[in-house]
Amino acid sequence: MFTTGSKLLIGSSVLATLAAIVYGVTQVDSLGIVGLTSAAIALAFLAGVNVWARDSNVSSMDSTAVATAEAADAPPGASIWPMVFAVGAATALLGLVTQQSIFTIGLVVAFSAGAQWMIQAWAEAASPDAAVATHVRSRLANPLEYPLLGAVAVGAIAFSFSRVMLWLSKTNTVIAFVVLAAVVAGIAFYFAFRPSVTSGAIGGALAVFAIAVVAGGVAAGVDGQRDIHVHETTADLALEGHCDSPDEFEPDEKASQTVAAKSSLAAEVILTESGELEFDVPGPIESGGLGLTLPRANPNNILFRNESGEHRRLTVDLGPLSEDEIAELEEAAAEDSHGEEAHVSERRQICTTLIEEGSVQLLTLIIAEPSLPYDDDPEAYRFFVPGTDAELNLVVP
Amino acid sequence: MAIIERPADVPAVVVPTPTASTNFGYFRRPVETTGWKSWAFTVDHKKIGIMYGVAAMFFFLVGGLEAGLIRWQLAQADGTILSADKYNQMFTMHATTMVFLFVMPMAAAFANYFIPLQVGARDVAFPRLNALSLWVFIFGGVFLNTSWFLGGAADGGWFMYAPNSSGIFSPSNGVDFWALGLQITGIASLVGAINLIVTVLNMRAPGMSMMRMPIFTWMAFVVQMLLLFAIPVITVALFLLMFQRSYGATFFSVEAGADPLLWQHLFWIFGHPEVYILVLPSFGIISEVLPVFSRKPLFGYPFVVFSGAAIGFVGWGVWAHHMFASGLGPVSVAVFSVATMAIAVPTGVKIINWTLTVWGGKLWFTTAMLFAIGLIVQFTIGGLSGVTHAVAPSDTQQTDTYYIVAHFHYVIFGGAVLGLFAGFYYWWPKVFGKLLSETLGKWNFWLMIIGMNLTFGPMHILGLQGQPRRMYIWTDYRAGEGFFNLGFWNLIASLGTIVLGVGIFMFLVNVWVTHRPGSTTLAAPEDPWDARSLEWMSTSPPKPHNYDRTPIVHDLDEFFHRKYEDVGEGDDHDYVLRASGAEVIAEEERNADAHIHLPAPSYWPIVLAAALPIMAYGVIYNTLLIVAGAAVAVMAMFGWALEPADAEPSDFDPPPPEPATGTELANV
Amino acid sequence: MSLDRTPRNERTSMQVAKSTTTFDAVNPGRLARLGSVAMLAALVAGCANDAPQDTWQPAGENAQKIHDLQWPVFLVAGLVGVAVFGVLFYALWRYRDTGQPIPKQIHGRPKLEIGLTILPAVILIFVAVPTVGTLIDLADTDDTDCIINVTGQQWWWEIDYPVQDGCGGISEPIITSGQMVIEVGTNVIVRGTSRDVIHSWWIPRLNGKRDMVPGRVHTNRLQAEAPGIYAGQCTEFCGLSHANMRMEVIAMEHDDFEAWKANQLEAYAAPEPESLAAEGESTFISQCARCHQVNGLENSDGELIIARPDLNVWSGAAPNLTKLMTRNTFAGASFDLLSDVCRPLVWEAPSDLVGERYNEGVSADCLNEVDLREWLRNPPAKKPMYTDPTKLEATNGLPRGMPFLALSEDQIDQLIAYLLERK
Amino acid sequence: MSDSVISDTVKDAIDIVKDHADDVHDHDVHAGDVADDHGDHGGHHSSLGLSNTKLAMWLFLGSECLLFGGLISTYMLYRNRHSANLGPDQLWDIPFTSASSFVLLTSSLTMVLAVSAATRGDLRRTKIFLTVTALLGGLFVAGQIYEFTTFYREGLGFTTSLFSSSFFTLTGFHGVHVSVGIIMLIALVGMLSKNKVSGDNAETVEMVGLYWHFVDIVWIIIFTLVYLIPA
Repeated sequence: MFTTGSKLLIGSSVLATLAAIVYGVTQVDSLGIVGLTSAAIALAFLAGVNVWARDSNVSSMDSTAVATAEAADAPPGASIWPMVFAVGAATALLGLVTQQSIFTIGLVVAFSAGAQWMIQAWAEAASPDAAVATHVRSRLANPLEYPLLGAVAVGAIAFSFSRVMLWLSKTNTVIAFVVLAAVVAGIAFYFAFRPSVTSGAIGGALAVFAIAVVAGGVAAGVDGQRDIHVHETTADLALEGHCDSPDEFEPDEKASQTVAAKSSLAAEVILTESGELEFDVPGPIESGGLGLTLPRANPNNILFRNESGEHRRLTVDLGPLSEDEIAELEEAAAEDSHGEEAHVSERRQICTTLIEEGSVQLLTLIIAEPSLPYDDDPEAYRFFVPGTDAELNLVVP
Repeated sequence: MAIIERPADVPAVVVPTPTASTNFGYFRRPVETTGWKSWAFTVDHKKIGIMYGVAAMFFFLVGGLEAGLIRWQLAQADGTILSADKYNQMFTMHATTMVFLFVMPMAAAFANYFIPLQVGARDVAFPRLNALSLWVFIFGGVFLNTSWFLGGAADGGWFMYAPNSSGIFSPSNGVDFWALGLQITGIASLVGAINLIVTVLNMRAPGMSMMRMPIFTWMAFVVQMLLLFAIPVITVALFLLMFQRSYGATFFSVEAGADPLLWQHLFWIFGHPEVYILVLPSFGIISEVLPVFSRKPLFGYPFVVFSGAAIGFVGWGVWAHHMFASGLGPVSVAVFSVATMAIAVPTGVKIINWTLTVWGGKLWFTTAMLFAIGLIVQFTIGGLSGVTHAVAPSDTQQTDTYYIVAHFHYVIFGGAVLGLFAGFYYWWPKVFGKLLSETLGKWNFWLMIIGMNLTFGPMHILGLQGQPRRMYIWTDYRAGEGFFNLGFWNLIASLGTIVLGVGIFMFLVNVWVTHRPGSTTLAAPEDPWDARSLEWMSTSPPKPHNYDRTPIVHDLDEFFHRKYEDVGEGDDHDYVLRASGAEVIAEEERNADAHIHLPAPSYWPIVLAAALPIMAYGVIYNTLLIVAGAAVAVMAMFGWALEPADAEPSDFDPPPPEPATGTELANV
Repeated sequence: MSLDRTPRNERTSMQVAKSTTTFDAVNPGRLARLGSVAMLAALVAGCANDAPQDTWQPAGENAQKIHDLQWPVFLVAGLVGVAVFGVLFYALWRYRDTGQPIPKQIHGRPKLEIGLTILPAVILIFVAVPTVGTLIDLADTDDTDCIINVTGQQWWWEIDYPVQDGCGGISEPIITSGQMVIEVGTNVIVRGTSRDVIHSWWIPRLNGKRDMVPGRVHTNRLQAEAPGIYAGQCTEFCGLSHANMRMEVIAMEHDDFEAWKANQLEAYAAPEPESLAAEGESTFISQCARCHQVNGLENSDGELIIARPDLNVWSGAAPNLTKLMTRNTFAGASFDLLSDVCRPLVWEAPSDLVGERYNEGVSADCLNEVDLREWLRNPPAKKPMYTDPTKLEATNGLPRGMPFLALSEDQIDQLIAYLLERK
Repeated sequence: MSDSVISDTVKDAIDIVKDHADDVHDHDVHAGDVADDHGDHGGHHSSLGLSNTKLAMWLFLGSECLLFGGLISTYMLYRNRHSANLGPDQLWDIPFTSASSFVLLTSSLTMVLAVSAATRGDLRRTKIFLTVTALLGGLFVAGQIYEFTTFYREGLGFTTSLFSSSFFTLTGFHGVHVSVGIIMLIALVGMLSKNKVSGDNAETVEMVGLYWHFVDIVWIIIFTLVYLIPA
C-alpha cells in the first residue's frame, strides 16, 4: 500500500534516525545529532505527507479513476489568498529593511495566506461541487480559524485598552475601566432585550467598539504612558550609604512590618529597652564575650527585634569598600540621578528598614570574607543601630 | 495535485455523483479497519490498551537495562563501568522509566482494556480522549528518553530534590527533559483518569451497581481518583522547576530566601499517592486471579473495596514520611509517623482477605496463580519492612540507605510488577485468543522470584549495615571484614539481577513461542480458566463492540452465576454447572442487539499528542517551536471539537452502501 | 551480632553493652532477645562483619534509643511475617486441587474480618506510643554541652566550633573539615546547614541522619559512650560525587580533647627558611591560598593572606588547611592521609589510646603519599567534581570542587613538605 | 456526582454485606437496575443520570482545584519573601483590582444568562451574552496586562524576588485560564452562528459556562488571599 516514493522516504528517515543514535552514542558534540535528527524528522514528515496524501488514497494508484475523476478538470474558483500572500510577502520584505516587528507581521500574514491558499486548492481538488469543497475546506481550516481569530480579537482589545489605562492617571484608570465595562454590559442587555435589533447592527456595534478601543490604544501608545515611579529598596539604601543614618528614607515609609516564617534562624539580634544589642542563639552560647559567630559564605538569616521605644534599623558593617568599588558605585549613581551629585556608601553595609517598637525584620547576610583581616578596624564586622551606641561584634571564621 | 486533462470523448456522466469523490487526501477521516492506520488513529479501547501494553513493555526493557548497568557498576568496589555522571543519570532514569513509563502505563493498559469490558460497556466514555492519553504517553516517554542523545539525561534522582535540580547544579538539559517529559505524561494520566472515572461511574451496564463491579475495576477506579488529584500537584512542582530553570524564577534559590522543602512537600504530596497508584491496580488483578483459581469468591469483597478506598484517602495524609530526616520538627514527624502506621491496617486487610480467599478453595496453580501468590508473599515482606520505618526514629537510620531500596522494590516489584505478570498470564487468552505456555510461564515465575529475592533481599543487609543509596561506587574501607561483608552482598545482588533478567526474558520467549509465525499453539477456549467476572462473557478476543448484547447484570461474579446454578435449599448452597462458558457466550451471540453504534477513528488525538513534545523542545531550545507546537495543538483541539463523533458517508472510500449515520453493525 | 568478630570490635561492643544501662533495663526477657531477635538480627543485620556504619551497633545514647525502639519492631514484624506465611503456605498445601468438589462460595465473615482489622491496629498502637516518646527525646536541645556547626557543600563538610562556653570553653572559633572531634560522654548538638544543595549528616553508630538544608539550620544530637572513630557518610543525594562525601566523628577523653583544641588554635609556624617546606609555602601562596585559608600565613610584605574562595569556587568555601595534618583523611574524608601501615594504629587503637594517637597527627613516615600526590596532580580525576572549564556557564565560570591546577612534580614535592608541617 | 455515588455505594455495600453474610444469593433483577435503554446505542446510557461530558468537566475542574491549590500554597509560603521591600504594601492598587474583579464577576452573570438562553433554545441571546462575557473577560485581561505593566515599571520583575515569581506565576496561570476561556467563548459564538457545534448546543454552552464560573471562583479566592488579606 506504500508507493515507491513513500518507501524511499521512510527508509531514509529510519536510516537518518539510526545514524543519529549511533552518532549520539559514539560522539560527544551534539551538532551532528541535531543535524541528523532534523534530517530524520524532515524526511519522516515528508514521508508522512506522502503516505497521508497519496498512499491513503487507494484510487490514486488507479490511473483510470484519477484520469476520469470530475475533479480532474474543475476550473479553480476565485481566491483572495494569492493577493493576501503577496501583500504579506511584500510587508515582510519591507520589514527586512526597516523593522523586525513589521517583518514578523508580514511573515505571519504571508504564512496564513499561504496556508489558506493551499487548503482551498486541496479542497477544490477534492470535489468540483462548491458546497462539498467548502465543507471539506472547513474541516481543516476552521479548527485554526476559530481560535486564532478569537485570540487575535481578544489580544488586540486587551492590549490596546491596557495601553489606554497606562496613559490615564491612576484614578482615571479605575473610572475608565468601570465605565467601559458598564457600557459594554449595558449595550449588550439593550441588544438582548430588543429583538428588533438586527444581527447586522450588533456586528456593526462590535466593530465600532473594537476599532475605537484599538484606535484609543494606538493613540495612547503614541502619546506615551504616565510616569511610573520605581520603588527604592533597602539595597538602594546600602548603595547610597544611608545605612548608617537613623533618618527615614523612601524604603522605610511603606516597609512591610512582617517577616517570613523562617524555619530556622542563625541568630536573633535584639535592640533592648536599655538600648543595647544582644543576640540569641539556641544552645549554650551566651550573649557577650567575643560576639556572635557566623559561618562565612552561607546565607545567614538574622532576625532583628526592636524593643526600644524608637523607630530603629539594624545595620551590619563588613569593612571598607575598595576604591574601585566606590568608583563603580559613583558611576552607577551618576547615571541614575542624571548628573546630580549622588551620595554613595564607602563601606560595605547592609541594613533593614526602620521598624517600630515590637516589630521584627529579617536580614539575610552572605559574608564572603572572614573577619580576621579586619581585626584592627574597630568599625568593621559589627552590628550597630544608627542613632544609638548599640554595637555587637561579629566573628566570621 | 496536478490537473489531468480529461479525454474529450469520455462523457461526464461516467462519475455518478460529485459527492462520491475519491480524492479527499487529508480531509477524509481515517476509517480503515486494517493496516497501520487502523492502529494509529483508532479509538477502540482494546487496541489502545494493547498499544499501551506494548509501549510500556518496551520501556520496561529500557528501565531494566538501566538497572542492569547500575548493578554491574556496583558488583565490585570502585566500579568503573559507569562514570559518576552517567551513573547518576542511570538511576534517575531507571526510576523515572519504571514508575512513569512502565508500571503506570502498564496498569493503564489493563484498565483501558478491561474496565469497559468489566462494566459491560461498548467503549470508554470518551474514545478519542483515550487515544489522546495513549499517544501523549508514548510521545512523552520518547521525548524523555531523547535526552540521552542530547547532552545527557536527568541526573537528580527521580525525586529531583531542589536545589540540586536547578540550572546551577544540573546544567545539562537532562532535568529540563525530565520536567517537561513528566508534564507530558502527566497530561496523559490526567486525561486517562477523567475518562476512566466517567466510564466507571456512568457507563455501567444495566444492573451493574458499584458493589457488583469486578474488584479490578474498583481498584483501578480508586487509582484514577488518586491520579486525578495527584497529577495537578506534581504539575505545579514541575512548572515551578521549569520556570526556575528556563525563565530565571527563584522558587528554589536559597540565596533569594527560598525554602527547598517546598519542592519536597509538593513532590511527595504527589509521590506518596503515586505509590498506591502503582500497586493498587496489581492488587485488583490478583483479587481477580485468586478467586478464579481458588474456585471461590473473593473473601470479603466489600472489605477489599473499602480498604482500597481507605488506602486512597489515607494515602494523602502520609506524604511526609518520606521526609522524616528533612527536619520537619518532632510534632509533624510524630503525626506522620502515626498516620503511616495507620495505613498499614487497610493494607493488612487486603493480605488477610487474599489468604482467606485461598483458604478452603480448590487451588489450581497456574502461572497466573503463582504470580498472585508471589505477590502476597513478596508484598508482605515489603509491607513489614515498611512498618519498621514508619517508626520515625528508626527511619532516620534507614532512610536513604539500601534498606529503603530493598523495601520499595519488594513493594513495587513484588507488589506491582508481579501483579502485572499475573494479569498477563490470566488475561492473555482473553486479549489474544491464545494461551501462553504454562511450562515457560513457570520458568518465568520461578526465575523472577529467585532473581528478585537475590537482588533485593541482600539490600536489606546492605542498608542496615550503613550503605547509602545513590552512590556510584562503594569502598572496601567501609564494607566491613570477613567473607560475608558488604562486598559479598553487593555481588549477590548484582548476580541476582542476571537471574531476574533471564526470568523476564522467559516471558518474551513465551510470547514469541506462542505467537511466532507458524506457531503450533492452538486458539484458547473461550473460557479457559472457568472465570467469574463479566469480561469473560465476551468472545476471546472480544469483538470491536465488546458484547453482542448489552449484558444485564444480576450478581457480583456475573459470569460465574450464569454458568452455575444454585440447587441448594435455604442456607445450603450447592452449585452445579448449568452451562459452559462457551454456551453462555453463544447464547449472548444469538440474542445480539440490533443496532450497535461505534464512534469513528480520528486523526486529531495523535496530532494533538505530537504537538506537545514539539512545544517541550521549544521550551528547551527555541521559543519559535513553542509557537509552532501551540498552533498545532490549538488546531487539533478545535478540529476535534468541530468533528462529529461519527464519520460521514463521504469519509468512506468507497462510500458505504447505504447513507448510514455511522457504522451500523447489524446482527454481527 | 556478628559471626566473625575481631578482637578490637569485641572490646568496643562490650563497652557499649556495659555502658548502656537502658539497654538492659528495658530488656528483661534476655532469652527472648537472644532467641528470636538474634536469629532475625543475625539474618538481616549481622551477616556483614563489622561494617563501620552498622546501624545495629549503637555506640552512644541517641543511637541506643533508636536501637531500643527498632529491635522490638523488627521482632514483631518478623513474627507477623512468620504467622502470615505459615497460614498462607498451610492453606496452599492443604487446599491444593486433589479433586475435591467446587468449594462453598463463601463471600466473607464480617465478624472475623473486623477482628482481623482491629488486630493489626492494636499491634500498631503498641508501636506508635514509644515511637512518639523517642522522637521527642531525640529532638531535645536543652541538655546541650557543646555546639558544633557543620556546613555541607559539594562534596565535603566544614566543621566549626563557634565561640562559646560549651565544649569546655572556646574563645576563638576553630575551623576544620571532614573530621569532627568531640569529648566522650558530652551531649553535642550539631547545628548544620548547607552552602549549595541538600546534604545529610549521618553518623550511624551515634544517631540517625538529619538533612542539612541550605537556608535552614537543623540540629542533630551526638553523644559517644567510648573513645573511637565513628564513620559516617552524606546520605542525601548531592550530585556528582555524592558517594565521595564522607565524614568521621572522633570521640576522645577530656584531656585529649583539651589538647586537641589547644593545638588547633596554636599560632602559625612559618617553615624554616630555604627548606623544601619554605619553597612549598611560596608555592602554596601562589597556587592554593586563593581558596584555602591557612590562618596566620603572610605574604612577602608581611600582610595576612586571606583566601577568597567566594571568588574562585561556587560554594564560596574551601577546606581550611591550617591544621591539615591533624586530620587523617582529606578531600571530603574520601581518602586517607595515613598510609595503610599507620592507619590501623589510629583507627583500631584501643579506646584509651584513640585520642592520644589521633592527636599525634600525620607524620612524614605515616603519610599516604600515593593518594595525596594523585590528588594534587589532578583532583577531578581522583574524585569526580564539576570543574571542566567549558561547562561552567551556569556558575559564572566558578567550578564546583577543586579544579586541575597543572602543578609540576617539583611543586607537589614542595607542597607536601609544607603541608606536612600543618599540624 | 459524589452524593449519589456515595449513597449508591454505601447502599450496595450494606446489601452485599447483608446478602453475603449468610451466603444468601439473590438472583432477582431489581427492576430499577435495568435501564430501559437496553440495546440502544450501547454505552451511551448514563448510570448516574448525568451526561458524560458534564461529569468529565466536573472531574477536570476538581483536578484544577488542586493545581491552583498548589500555586496558591506556593504564593502563601513566599508572599513575605521580598527582601528588597517591593511587596504588596508598596504595589497593590486595591481600587483598581476591585474594579477588575467586579468586571469578572459581572461576566459570570452574563454567562449565566447565556446558559439559560441556550437552554431555552434562544440562539440570538445566547450569542449576545456569550459575546459580552468574552468582552468583559477581555477587559479583565486588559486590566491584568495593565497591572503587570505597572508592577514591572515599579521595579517588580518576574525574577526580582520569591514573592514576585510566585505572584506572577499564580496570577499568570489564572490569566491564561481566562484567556483560554475567552477564546473558547468567541469560537463558540462563531460555531453557533455557523451551526457547527458537534453535539447539543445547550450542553456545550453549559460546559464552557462551568469552566468560566470556575475561573471566576478561583479569582475570588486569589483576590481575597493575595490582595485583600494583609501579608
